[in-house]
Amino acid sequence: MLKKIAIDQFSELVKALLEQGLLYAPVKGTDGVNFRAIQNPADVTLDYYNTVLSPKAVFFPQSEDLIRYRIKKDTPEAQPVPLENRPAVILGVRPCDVRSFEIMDRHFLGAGVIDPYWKSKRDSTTVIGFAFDVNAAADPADFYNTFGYGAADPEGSDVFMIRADGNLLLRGMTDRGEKLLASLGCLQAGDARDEKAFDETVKKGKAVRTRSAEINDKEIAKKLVDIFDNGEFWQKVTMACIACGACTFVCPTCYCFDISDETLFKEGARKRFWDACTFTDFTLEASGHNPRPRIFQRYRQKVCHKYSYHVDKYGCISCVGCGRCIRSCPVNIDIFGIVVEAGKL
Amino acid sequence: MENPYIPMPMNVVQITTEVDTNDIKTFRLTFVNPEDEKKFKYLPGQFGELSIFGKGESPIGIASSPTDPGYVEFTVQRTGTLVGGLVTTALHDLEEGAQIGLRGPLGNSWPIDFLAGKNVVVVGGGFAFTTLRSLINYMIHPENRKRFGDITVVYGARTPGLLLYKDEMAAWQKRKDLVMHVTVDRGDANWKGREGFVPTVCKEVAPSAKNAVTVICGPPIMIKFTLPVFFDLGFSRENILTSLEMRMKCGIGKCGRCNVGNKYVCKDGPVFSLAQLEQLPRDY
Amino acid sequence: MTAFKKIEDNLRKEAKSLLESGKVTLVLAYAGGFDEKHPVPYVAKAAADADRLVFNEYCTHNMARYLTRYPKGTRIAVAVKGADSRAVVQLIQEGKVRRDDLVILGIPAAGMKNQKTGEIIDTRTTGSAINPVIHDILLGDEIHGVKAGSPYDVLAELEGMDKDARWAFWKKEFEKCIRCYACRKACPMCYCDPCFMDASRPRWADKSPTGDGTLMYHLTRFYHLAGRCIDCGECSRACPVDIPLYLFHKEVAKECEVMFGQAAGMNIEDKPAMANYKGEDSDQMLGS
Amino acid sequence: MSFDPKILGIACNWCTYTGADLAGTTRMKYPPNVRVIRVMCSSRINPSFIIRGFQLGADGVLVGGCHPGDCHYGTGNLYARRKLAITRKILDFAGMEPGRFRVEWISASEGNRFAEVVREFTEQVRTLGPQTKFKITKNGQ
Repeated sequence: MLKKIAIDQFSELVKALLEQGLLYAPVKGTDGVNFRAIQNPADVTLDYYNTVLSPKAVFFPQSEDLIRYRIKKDTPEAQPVPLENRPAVILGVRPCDVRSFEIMDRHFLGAGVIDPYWKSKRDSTTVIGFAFDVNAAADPADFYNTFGYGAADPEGSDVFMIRADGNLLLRGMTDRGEKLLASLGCLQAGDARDEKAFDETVKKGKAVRTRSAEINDKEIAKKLVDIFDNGEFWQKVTMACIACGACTFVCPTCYCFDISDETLFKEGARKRFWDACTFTDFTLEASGHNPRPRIFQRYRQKVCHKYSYHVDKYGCISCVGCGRCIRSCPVNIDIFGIVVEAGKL
Repeated sequence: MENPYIPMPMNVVQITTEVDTNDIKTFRLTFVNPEDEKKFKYLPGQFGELSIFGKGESPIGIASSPTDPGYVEFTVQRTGTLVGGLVTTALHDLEEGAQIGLRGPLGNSWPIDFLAGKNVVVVGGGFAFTTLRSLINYMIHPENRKRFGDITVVYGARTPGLLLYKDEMAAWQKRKDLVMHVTVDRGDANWKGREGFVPTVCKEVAPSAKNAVTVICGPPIMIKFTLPVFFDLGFSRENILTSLEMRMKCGIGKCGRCNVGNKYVCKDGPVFSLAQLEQLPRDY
Repeated sequence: MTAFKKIEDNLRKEAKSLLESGKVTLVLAYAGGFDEKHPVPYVAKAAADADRLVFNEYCTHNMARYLTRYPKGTRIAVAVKGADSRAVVQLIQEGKVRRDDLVILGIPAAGMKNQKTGEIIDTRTTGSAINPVIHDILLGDEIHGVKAGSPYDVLAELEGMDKDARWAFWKKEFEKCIRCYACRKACPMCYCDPCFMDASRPRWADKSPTGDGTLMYHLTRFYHLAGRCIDCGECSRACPVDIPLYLFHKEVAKECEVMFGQAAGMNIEDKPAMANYKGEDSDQMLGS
Repeated sequence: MSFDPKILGIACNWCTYTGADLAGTTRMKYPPNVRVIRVMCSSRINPSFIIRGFQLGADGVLVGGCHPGDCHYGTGNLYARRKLAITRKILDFAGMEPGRFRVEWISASEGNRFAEVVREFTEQVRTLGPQTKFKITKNGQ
């Protein structure tokens, strides 16, 4: 089903979506454009290249309470926090980021253990993808072409949205997406011309070129293990790294987290929150022993985890080429360049 | 849906101080809810996440054997650095009768089916003996004993006061179906047993590699010097098993912390054969 | 305006000769990244590496940040702009690096640009020192006659607010914080291991990105940088969510200068202001 | 109901704490709003203590030390003066009311002075009302 709405009517669409439940959409703030839970329809913007932080936070918030407790003299009182499963919509996810959800699914729902927090939010959320501007050049940091994604690939979204001639065209890609579109009264049905415009945009999206390289999953996975002991290479490519967590926190496919109890007086919560393999204390054991004391070892872990271990374990590279880590890196480390260089060794 | 992050409530029914430095204690826990007990099926070598609200969780190997039903035991060392040790310290401050949380059983176990029918050489050093104790108690249980061949145990600690499970050890030494070699690096006035490092003792004992598996747990330095002894004795890399230690949080292969190579120590381990370990990156 | 090309040529030349002669074993400077706007901090270890060095208006990184990585006695040449050179001085004051180990390659730089926005950042951050305050070799001509203004001019707006508005401002800014710690890691003066935020006994602040822990982290960090912040602006530039931390650091630096009569990193003979006291200190500084 | 402020007092062992003791033993009257924590020297005070105090709900923080020149350890309070001065500026720039933080030098013999400072400061904080800026109001919710 293809539907459309004039861009100047966009806030009507936002209002209609808000009536359905929670809505996460891009909002411009002093921190750039980021996904936020929307209260006021006027806050939503369509004027962005890509968000600074990835949309993973919708399903995997930076900090999430697992259990709330009250400490008492003898037995503690503890209450698991109910899972969030209100119907929600996330609007404006770029094609490469849409793919990140599938990659994260393999981890959070795979390997024999289902993560209930990820699952409940993922199951209750409809994803509305949004094509990049196919008439503009890609950001120099991006490299999503490497993984075969185009700037306007609709696959993976429940509904895919593109901008064409003063209109927003929305096509349902899944049953869930179709259902959502059918329920939005503010939309008009698209005609044959709109169908053509949609398909042409998707095609044009293929022509938007980002940086790209031939990276074969299996080959790079093996290669990285082979050069694991090449300390000279890893030290050379990571010498600028300052071991902050910016790259992992903005990454749509980084899922490492920490669990910690945070108490105020007698009440508190067991929380899980993002952690970064680049932090000094990521692997620091209580005994004081740290198996990865050096920065190059931790950055190597990051690269190998994404491009090698993830391939072995889940059958795909855990990177979508969105370029966020490169844009946000304080010292401009280019993971794409590192992987390409590693592949040539 | 089962939520793997929620701990079961457990009663602390017995706390035993194991060593004369008072920093290792064994906690015996019983289940508050009978249905939890029914679900808690474990094998030696697995671990659990002990949880104290307000402090956090800590992954600890199960020291008791499933052949002793009704309770689970954990032997915990109090650690103390600037950045860690919250949970172990809080555990040591507990008194009998307290309630704590437990998640588990987690991880793989000592490969019981693989060990069955073989001679088993158990080598332990210091505090790392806990899951080995579980394994020994499992194997020498009357129902299981005939499944295994000869059992040889080499256990060492720095001083006599640092040996764990002293009463049990004394009972084992009297048994005919188990050969015990207990050694200390340096004895004291009352020590009548063996003195010497674990690798040296292994060399002296020289267990046959024929149809035999060795299970080694201990500090890295001990493992480093013990492995060559077993290579010399003719043990293959597949027949040398050990248990890895790594910082863990979730214990179910989700949080990404204990990732070594393409394995998560918490889920794919902690037990690995030397052959498997050699497939993994050497320095993490 | 700075002649960037000339500096780059000089940087390569000097780096090559220093490495060739064995005067230093490392040269800390910049190399090209995936495009011109993204140069990467780089350690040249051999004369051949010198050809990779670059210098342009996007080389904003403070190379003094890398000095504390190397053991004392390592002979290092470090390329520093105005504020960066103050960081070197401050590190020498604090005994973290030794003057004798260093060859300081000074770069007088005006017209440095923010890589995200392209705007010139001099007046916001490096305005207090365009020319290096210390150098062994100068890679370009010193810049004089540029009306720099006070480095504290940018504070006027915040200082003019009433305290409630200021609190509202900072509260909103800190809410953006994702606790990636890029600010402390980019900072040349943040070399503590472990940082107070990583300690669990005592745990000074919650590690999850709640407002309370973030407030504690930033306020304490502002305090830890008191009398030490050399106004390079790296914390704010490193921040993925653009929290203007430099404003707070500037305010603290300004107060230190007013109260203790000493700016950070200007003279290697100085003692760090917070590890010192003077006879003329008065209770006036405590207000009432 | 009138507002009863909670005030965190941090006092050095040798002067202010002894001064507070003196105020107590000589039965001087002063408001009971200050909860005093004893430290060995005013220079032991980490500014994070003060921030944490406000976070945990203190309406005011009062720091006491020996008079400059009288430090039991010679120069501790001279360093403390600089530290506390900067702390004050940081609190101020973050938007905290300056009146909620006060540093006083009170010697062991000045029980009278201690009582007076506490009276004054309590009144001052009372007029400022409850401190809500740094206070952690929710946890885990």
